[in-house]
Amino acid sequence: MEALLDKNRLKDWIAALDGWEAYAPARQDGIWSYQPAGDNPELNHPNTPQPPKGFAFPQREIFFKFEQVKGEAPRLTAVSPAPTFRVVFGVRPCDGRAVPRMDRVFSDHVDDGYYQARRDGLAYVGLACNTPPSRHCFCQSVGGSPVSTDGLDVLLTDLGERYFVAAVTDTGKALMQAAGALLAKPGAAERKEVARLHAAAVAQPQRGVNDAAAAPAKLKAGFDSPLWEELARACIGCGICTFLCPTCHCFDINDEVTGTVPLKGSRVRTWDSCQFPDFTMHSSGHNPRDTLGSRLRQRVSHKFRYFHENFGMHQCTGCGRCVSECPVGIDIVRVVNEIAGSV
Amino acid sequence: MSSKKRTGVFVCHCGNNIAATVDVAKVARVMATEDSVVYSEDYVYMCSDPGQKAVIEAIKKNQLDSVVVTCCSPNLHEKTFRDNAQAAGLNGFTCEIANIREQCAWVHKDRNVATAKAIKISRSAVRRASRNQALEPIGIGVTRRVLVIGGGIAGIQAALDLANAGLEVVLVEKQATLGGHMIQLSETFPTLDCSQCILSPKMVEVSRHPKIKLMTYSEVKEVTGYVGNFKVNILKKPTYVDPEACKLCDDCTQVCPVMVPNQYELGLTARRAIHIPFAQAIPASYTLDIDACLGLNPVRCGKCKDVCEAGAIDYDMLPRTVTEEVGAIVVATGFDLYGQDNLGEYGHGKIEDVLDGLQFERLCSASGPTRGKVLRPSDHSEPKDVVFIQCAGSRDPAQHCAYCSKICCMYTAKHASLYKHHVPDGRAWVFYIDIRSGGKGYEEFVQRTMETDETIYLRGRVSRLYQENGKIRVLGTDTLSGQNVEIDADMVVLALAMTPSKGTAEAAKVLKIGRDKDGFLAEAHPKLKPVESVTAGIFLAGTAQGPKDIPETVAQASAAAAKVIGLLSQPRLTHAPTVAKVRAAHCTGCEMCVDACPYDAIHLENGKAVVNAVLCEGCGTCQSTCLRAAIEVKNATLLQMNEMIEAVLGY
Amino acid sequence: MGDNIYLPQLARVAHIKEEVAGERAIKTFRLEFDNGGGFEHECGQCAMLSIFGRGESMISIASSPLIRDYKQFSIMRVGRVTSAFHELAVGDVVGIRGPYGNSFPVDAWRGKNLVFIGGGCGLAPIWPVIQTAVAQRADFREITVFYGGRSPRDIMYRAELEKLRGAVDVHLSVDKAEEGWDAFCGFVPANLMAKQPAPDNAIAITCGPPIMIKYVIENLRSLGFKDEQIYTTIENKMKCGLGKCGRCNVGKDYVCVKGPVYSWAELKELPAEY
Amino acid sequence: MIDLNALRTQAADILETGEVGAVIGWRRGSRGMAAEPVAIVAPEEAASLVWDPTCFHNLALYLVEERKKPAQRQVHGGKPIAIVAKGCDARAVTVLLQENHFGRDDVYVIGVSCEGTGVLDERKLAQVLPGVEPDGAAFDGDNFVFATSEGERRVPAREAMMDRCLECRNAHPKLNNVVFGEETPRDFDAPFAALKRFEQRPAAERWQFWQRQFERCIRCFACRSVCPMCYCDECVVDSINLVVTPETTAAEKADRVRWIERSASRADNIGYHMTRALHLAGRCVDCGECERVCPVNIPLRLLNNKMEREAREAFGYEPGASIDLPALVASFRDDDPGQFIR
Amino acid sequence: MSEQTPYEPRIVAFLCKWCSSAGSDLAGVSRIQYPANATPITVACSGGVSPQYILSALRKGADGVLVSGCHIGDCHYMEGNMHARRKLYLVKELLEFAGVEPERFRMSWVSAAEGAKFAQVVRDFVEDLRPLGPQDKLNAERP
Ligand SMILES: Cc1cc2nc3c(=O)[nH]c(=O)nc-3n(C[C@H](O)[C@H](O)[C@H](O)COP(=O)(O)OP(=O)(O)OC[C@H]3O[C@@H](n4cnc5c(N)ncnc54)[C@H](O)[C@@H]3O)c2cc1C
Ligand SMILES: Cc1cc2nc3c(=O)[nH]c(=O)nc-3n(C[C@H](O)[C@H](O)[C@H](O)COP(=O)(O)OP(=O)(O)OC[C@H]3O[C@@H](n4cnc5c(N)ncnc54)[C@H](O)[C@@H]3O)c2cc1C
Ligand code: SF4
Ligand code: SF4
Ligand code: SF4
Ligand code: SF4
Ligand code: SF4
Ligand code: SF4
Repeated sequence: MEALLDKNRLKDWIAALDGWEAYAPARQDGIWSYQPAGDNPELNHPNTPQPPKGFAFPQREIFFKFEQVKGEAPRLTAVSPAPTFRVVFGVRPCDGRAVPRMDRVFSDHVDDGYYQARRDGLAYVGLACNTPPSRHCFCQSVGGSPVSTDGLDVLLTDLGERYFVAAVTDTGKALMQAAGALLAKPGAAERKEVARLHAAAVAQPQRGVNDAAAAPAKLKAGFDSPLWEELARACIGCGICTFLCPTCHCFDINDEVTGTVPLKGSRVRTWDSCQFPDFTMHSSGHNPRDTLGSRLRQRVSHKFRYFHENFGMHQCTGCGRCVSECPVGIDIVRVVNEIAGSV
Repeated sequence: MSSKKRTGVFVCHCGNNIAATVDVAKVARVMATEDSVVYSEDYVYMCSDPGQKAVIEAIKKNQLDSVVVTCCSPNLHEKTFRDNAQAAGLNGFTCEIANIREQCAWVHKDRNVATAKAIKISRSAVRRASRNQALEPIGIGVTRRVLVIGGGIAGIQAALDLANAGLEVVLVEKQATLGGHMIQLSETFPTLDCSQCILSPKMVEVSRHPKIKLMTYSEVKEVTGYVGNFKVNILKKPTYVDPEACKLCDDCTQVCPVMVPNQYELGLTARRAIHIPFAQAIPASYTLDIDACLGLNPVRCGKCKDVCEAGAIDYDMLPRTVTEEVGAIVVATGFDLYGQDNLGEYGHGKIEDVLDGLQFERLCSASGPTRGKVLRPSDHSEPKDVVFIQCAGSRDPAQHCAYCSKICCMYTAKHASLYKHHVPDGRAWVFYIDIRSGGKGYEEFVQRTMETDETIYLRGRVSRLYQENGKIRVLGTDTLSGQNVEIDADMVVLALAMTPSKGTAEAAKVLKIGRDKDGFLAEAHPKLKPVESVTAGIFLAGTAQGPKDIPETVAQASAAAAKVIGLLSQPRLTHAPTVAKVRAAHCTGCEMCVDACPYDAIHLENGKAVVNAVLCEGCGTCQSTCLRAAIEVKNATLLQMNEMIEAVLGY
Repeated sequence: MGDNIYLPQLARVAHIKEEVAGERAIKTFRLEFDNGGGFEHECGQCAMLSIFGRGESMISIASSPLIRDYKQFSIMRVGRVTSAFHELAVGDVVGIRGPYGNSFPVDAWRGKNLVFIGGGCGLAPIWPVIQTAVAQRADFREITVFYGGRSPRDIMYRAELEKLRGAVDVHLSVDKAEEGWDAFCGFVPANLMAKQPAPDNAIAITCGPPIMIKYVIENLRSLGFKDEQIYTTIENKMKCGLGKCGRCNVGKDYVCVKGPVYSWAELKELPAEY
Repeated sequence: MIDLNALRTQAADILETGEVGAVIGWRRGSRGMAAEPVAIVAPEEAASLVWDPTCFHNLALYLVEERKKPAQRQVHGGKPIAIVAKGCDARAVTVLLQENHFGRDDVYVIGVSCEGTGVLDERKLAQVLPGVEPDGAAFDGDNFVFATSEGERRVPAREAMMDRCLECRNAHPKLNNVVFGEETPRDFDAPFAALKRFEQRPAAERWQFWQRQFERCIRCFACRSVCPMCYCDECVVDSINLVVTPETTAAEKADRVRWIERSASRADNIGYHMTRALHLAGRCVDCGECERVCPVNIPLRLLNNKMEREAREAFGYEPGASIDLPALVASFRDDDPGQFIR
Repeated sequence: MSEQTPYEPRIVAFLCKWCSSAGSDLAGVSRIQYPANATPITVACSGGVSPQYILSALRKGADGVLVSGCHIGDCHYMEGNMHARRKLYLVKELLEFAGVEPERFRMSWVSAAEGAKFAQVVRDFVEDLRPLGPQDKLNAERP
């Protein structure tokens, strides 16, 4: 299903999405982030520093609440995410490609009900990258493309005054149907223009991982390379690269006490990062990954080797956030290339 | 500590004092719902005999390991109930008091409100108790010896009092002789008795006292340890003269070719490089001033060694460091005068006939440079017009010292009066701001100086003085008459402010004791602990602590001695065990706690803070300062405080 | 939402036994489920135990799968959650979810000699295997247990170990000689070398502190054990137990799912991040 | 103008003579034009050192224990480490010295003066040159010069400079073993200008502002990780750097207070940021790095500036001024303000 | 907390043992009535009150925090209150800066002889807090 939408009717489409909460990138306090879609959303954003991953995997998730009166058994009350239907506009293809990857993680072995419940009500309306949203993008080298539809329900292509709207999934079709008369039928010229724009986007020069297919084997061979410490030398061990990555999913579980008489609190999941030193530290103080190099190796290997070994795909979609946002410029592309080049 | 605490709560009615406003039964009931509480009851008078017995019984019967008594102020019965806990076989520190009387029942009327608050107070005590550790008081052995620093009248008096009480004393004096400033005075107000005459016998007594080890020409270089157990390193500078061998024949000074100003005479006369400060110096021996000497090399000079028949001179004498162990320290390092060179308006000390008080004392002294005649240093003529200026450097926060030096009014009156006795036809003027003559017989003394000795007192400041035609022109105002005053004086005597001596600053540094904003040694409490320093075991005496005259100095010295005697009369000192403890793993050695601790109880060892439990008073300043929560006071830990906050908020 | 995989069941502490005292004390807890709750497990699996308000800890199930009335856990006091466990009293209720992880392939070991080598707290994970093997004694050939602690006071399951004697060869050791100790003095790997168990038709199962395991494996290999004959468990830090939170992973494996039981042959293939 | 070759020669020399074991400086990175921190150990590597407007990082961070390790590992015989330091970086080294993090002899400060400019603010540049992604940046008098695909672009430095540099009071490193560049008079904004403007706003507005900021924080802790003064092995507000040594007892771990939770909720974020601001009072040298690295643009400098201004105005305390000064909160003066106390 | 009960500010009051706690005792002995909103926690010295306590109390729902110690010069530990004055000044400034009502944090010097003053300090504090309503800025009321 394909259609045309006047850019200034985007708000009307959103208004027509009955029962859906809509979100779109907006600039506030100097940065772009996904916000409830305002009166006149314009999809002219660069890549938002934070990906839309929080919609399905929020930074904080309450699993259940507990309450215990002295001498009695604790009472547990599971907290389930309220069933909501949310549609996120303006998702870049790299972030779209992150969706199936996250889906894999949270359904592998057993289903994570919390993720699933949020994911079930989510739709992503993507926006093709006619021009690269950042100089650090490298989606093509990791199997993606600036016009990829992977993980998206709808893909928009910017035609200047109008969007070319293409449904990817049934949900996408439903969203488009809701637009009714707002959508116009595209003609051959428009289709041609889209094809041209897409081809041009793909043809844009991009930096990239040299041979992503070979990366798993190369990283395996280079596991003991002294280069890891070398490459991590400037790393300050913050969590930016992981917190902002659309596919990083590590988390922590903690009990948050909110009262002591009687004992009250919640068990809560929060994002965590393999770059933090205590992430793997045993209670004895032994830490299997006790250097910045070993932690960088874990992050990069997880994305380019382990995930591939388990699921047959890279866990990096080339969004470039970990590169652009890293305070000291640790560059995952360079890391993969250097390690691969050293073996 | 592998199982949960078993806390007992005892809620007191205090007759009706508490029970009238607080629902004590409810408090007891609610406390029973606390996690750690296994026993909770209320009782009419907890502190009564049966009440106390009941507590002891309940502890035993319920195998309690911690106790909370919710009753009146801990000031009243904390000890009682801690003793009860102890009697029941618990450690006293596992008992906490919740004050629901003074802080609750007595100050509120509404029963519900008061009960709710009482519950919060009690709950926070329960939380605290459930994390209390059993602590044993820290016992400290004591060394029954005392170090006295400074051999002025303060040090002398303290040393004698201590020694007479049977304590061994080490008296360290920086100069070659005992005596301090008092030995330089001619007569002393208000009785005008001869200073040397009253001091010399005491000096002799010190030197002969079997319990006093006198170390002159010595300095304290390092002090470690703590109350009861200080270790002191004392540097004994070489005098190059063996006091035992020296016969005081004075042959050496006759041949010594070097002349330097005589400090004892405040530069009014000169002395040789080898010298005795004054005839009655104790120890009675010569000292070779190495800074002045031409060189300890017989080739260069060596005249004194040649001439000394007693063979007392030893050029090879070396500085020696002696280590002494003492249980307490008295600091009596005295004062200096505010330098004349600080006073630009009075000629920067460059006008020869402008003297300071001590110099004038020497001029009046029968043993002084002029054998007791008041003569101008410049031409040895008898001054006929002498101006005395009080508050020279005192009470002038903008330029000089803010404080009142306290003794200047008196000694100026004394000086004027002595002058008039020496030069009956001379005229004496005194410029003053106020006359402060509180003290027995002091006011009368000043009145006599004014009336009998016909001294002219002018209220006002001298703005400037300068030399003209062999006179010193003094420009001032008499604020009473509003007139400008100009006097052509033959001599001017400045009553310079009393400042802490250089040695006092040095001693404070070595001892790590505080000084006040003026540099005098800081007492632990301005009213209640005037002779204690901030550090346990270190006491203060004399002008090192603040300006004072001789009677006050002596009184403080004796007071310090009494404090030391009291301290060292205990066979063992005990110290509260609620002291700070470092979590070494978290400490980064940033030294913030070290700087913040008011008791200097913390130092670094291998890059980690270490608390000296004996010095720590448990104030918690370190705990609130450490950024990393690496130091906590036992039984008042961060966790305990946080849980108390939670309890108070019903969180 | 379907099954809530993070929601624990409740279980009551039915019995507590102090195994080892001291700074790193060990206590054994017997947990019983109320009315019909619970789950089945296999030897070597673990469960997430929680004390509400304090948190969760992954603990090996130390009782045999054959016992259905309760589950037993031996917990060493090392930190926040485990300290809270040590404060529990009989009757207290805790949370439990599981079972997690893979298990020892006990069925495949039938007809073989079993050599157990444990140290410190490391007896707990292999204890169910020992119990099962002893319960089905006829299915196995020689069974040998090596176990050592720092001192006699650090020997856990002391009474139970003594009871095994007869059915099983028990070789105890302590690190340092002490009065009244007449068995082996020295480290567990040394005890192993002293007794020289034969590799033929044998399986060696070892568990304990990482450094001990390292030497045990070296020694086993020098005794002629093949990599495939050596089994151990690895205990990386875990939070979810479900292969999602990411912290236990070693290479591509989430230890909470693929482990904690590994043969040395398998483990060798993984990065040494444990 | 700093002679880069002289700086490189200096670095090479001290490595050559063995005076230092490593030099921490900047080199070209692969993330756009931005320089990246590097530690060099061989004299020949000195040729890779750079000094340009993208040298924004405060390298003092790499003198801190944990981060020092990679560099240190290569330093033989415990030799001192040299660090290239701007004015603010040198102040940070001073604070670290003040807090005994290492000894004066353990560090060799190669000072670089920012002279009349400062370093680049990439977010500002994106506004000044929208859509342009330069490949290189250089100083040129009062300007920054950017190399772009369309040739050179010249931007007045003050338009694209970090706020911190606009308000910098000490662009010439006072603590140094050797220093490059001049001590040039600077004529930008008065210190605390932005702060003062902010303080003018009514309380309710201030709260609105901070609430939004704090709610946005994702607690990635980059602000803390990048801060040379946040070197604690375990931050009090969070256990990300859990201190667990073989000596740490179970009780010590169990008794650690959790002042705030790990959740990035408003109250917890405020707890974190207020604690951090208080912990940096008298220690923060206004290198502005926390603000630069924050991926969600939280104006952290404002908080630290506030504390710094109070330290200065209320207590006469200048962070990073002297190695011998006691810490701000470990000391007091008799005339500290007390009017707020009843 | 039900709707109908009027708002009563909850105050955590850190009182130093030697002066302010003794002062509050004196208020008690003198039967001086004051509002019950402030619950005391006795600490050794105001200098030992960590800024963390104040933040923690606010986070846990305190509407106001009071720290009271000996007058300057009278500190039992000589200079603890000087440290408190400096440290807590910073806390106060910071809270105010962030837009938290400055009335929420209060410090006072109350000597052992100032029972009446203690009562007045509490009275004033409660009165100043009442119009502000519950403190919900730093309060971790979680969903
Ligand atoms: C001009 C003048 C006139 C006065 N007239 C009178 C009077 O008439 N009546 C009266 O009551 N009072 C008078 N006073 C006051 C009187 O002099 C002092 O009260 C008294 O001398 C104080 O004694 P002290 O022991 O405290 O100090 P000091 O006399 O100063 O003695 C201190 C001693 O400590 C020694 N010392 C210092 N530092 C060290 C160190 N680090 N280590 C070892 N030793 C050290 C010094 O060498 C000195 O010997 C007068 C004072 C002045 C200035
Ligand atoms: C497969 C497996 C089997 C195991 N079997 C056993 C067994 O049978 N017996 C046994 O004794 N042990 C066993 N363990 C080890 C056991 O899981 C750990 O010892 C235990 O989890 C330690 O928990 P703790 O809370 O006491 O330790 P801690 O070291 O206190 O805490 C561990 C976790 O809590 C968090 N934490 C602690 N304090 C704080 C704080 N103040 N703020 C925020 N977070 C904090 C830490 O980040 C860390 O994640 C096993 C482990 C594994 C993986
Ligand atoms: S790579 Fe960069 S973003 Fe990631 S932890 Fe290191 S410094 Fe932080
Ligand atoms: S690894 Fe980096 S580039 Fe790849 S998806 Fe994550 S943030 Fe983007
Ligand atoms: S303040 Fe804290 S970290 Fe610093 S030295 Fe003291 S205990 Fe250690
Ligand atoms: S509690 Fe007070 S006296 Fe004790 S170490 Fe800390 S600051 Fe010093
Ligand atoms: S860098 Fe920014 S988002 Fe990250 S913790 Fe700091 S303030 Fe929060
Ligand atoms: S915020 Fe404070 S405790 Fe945390 S790392 Fe920084 S200085 Fe240390």
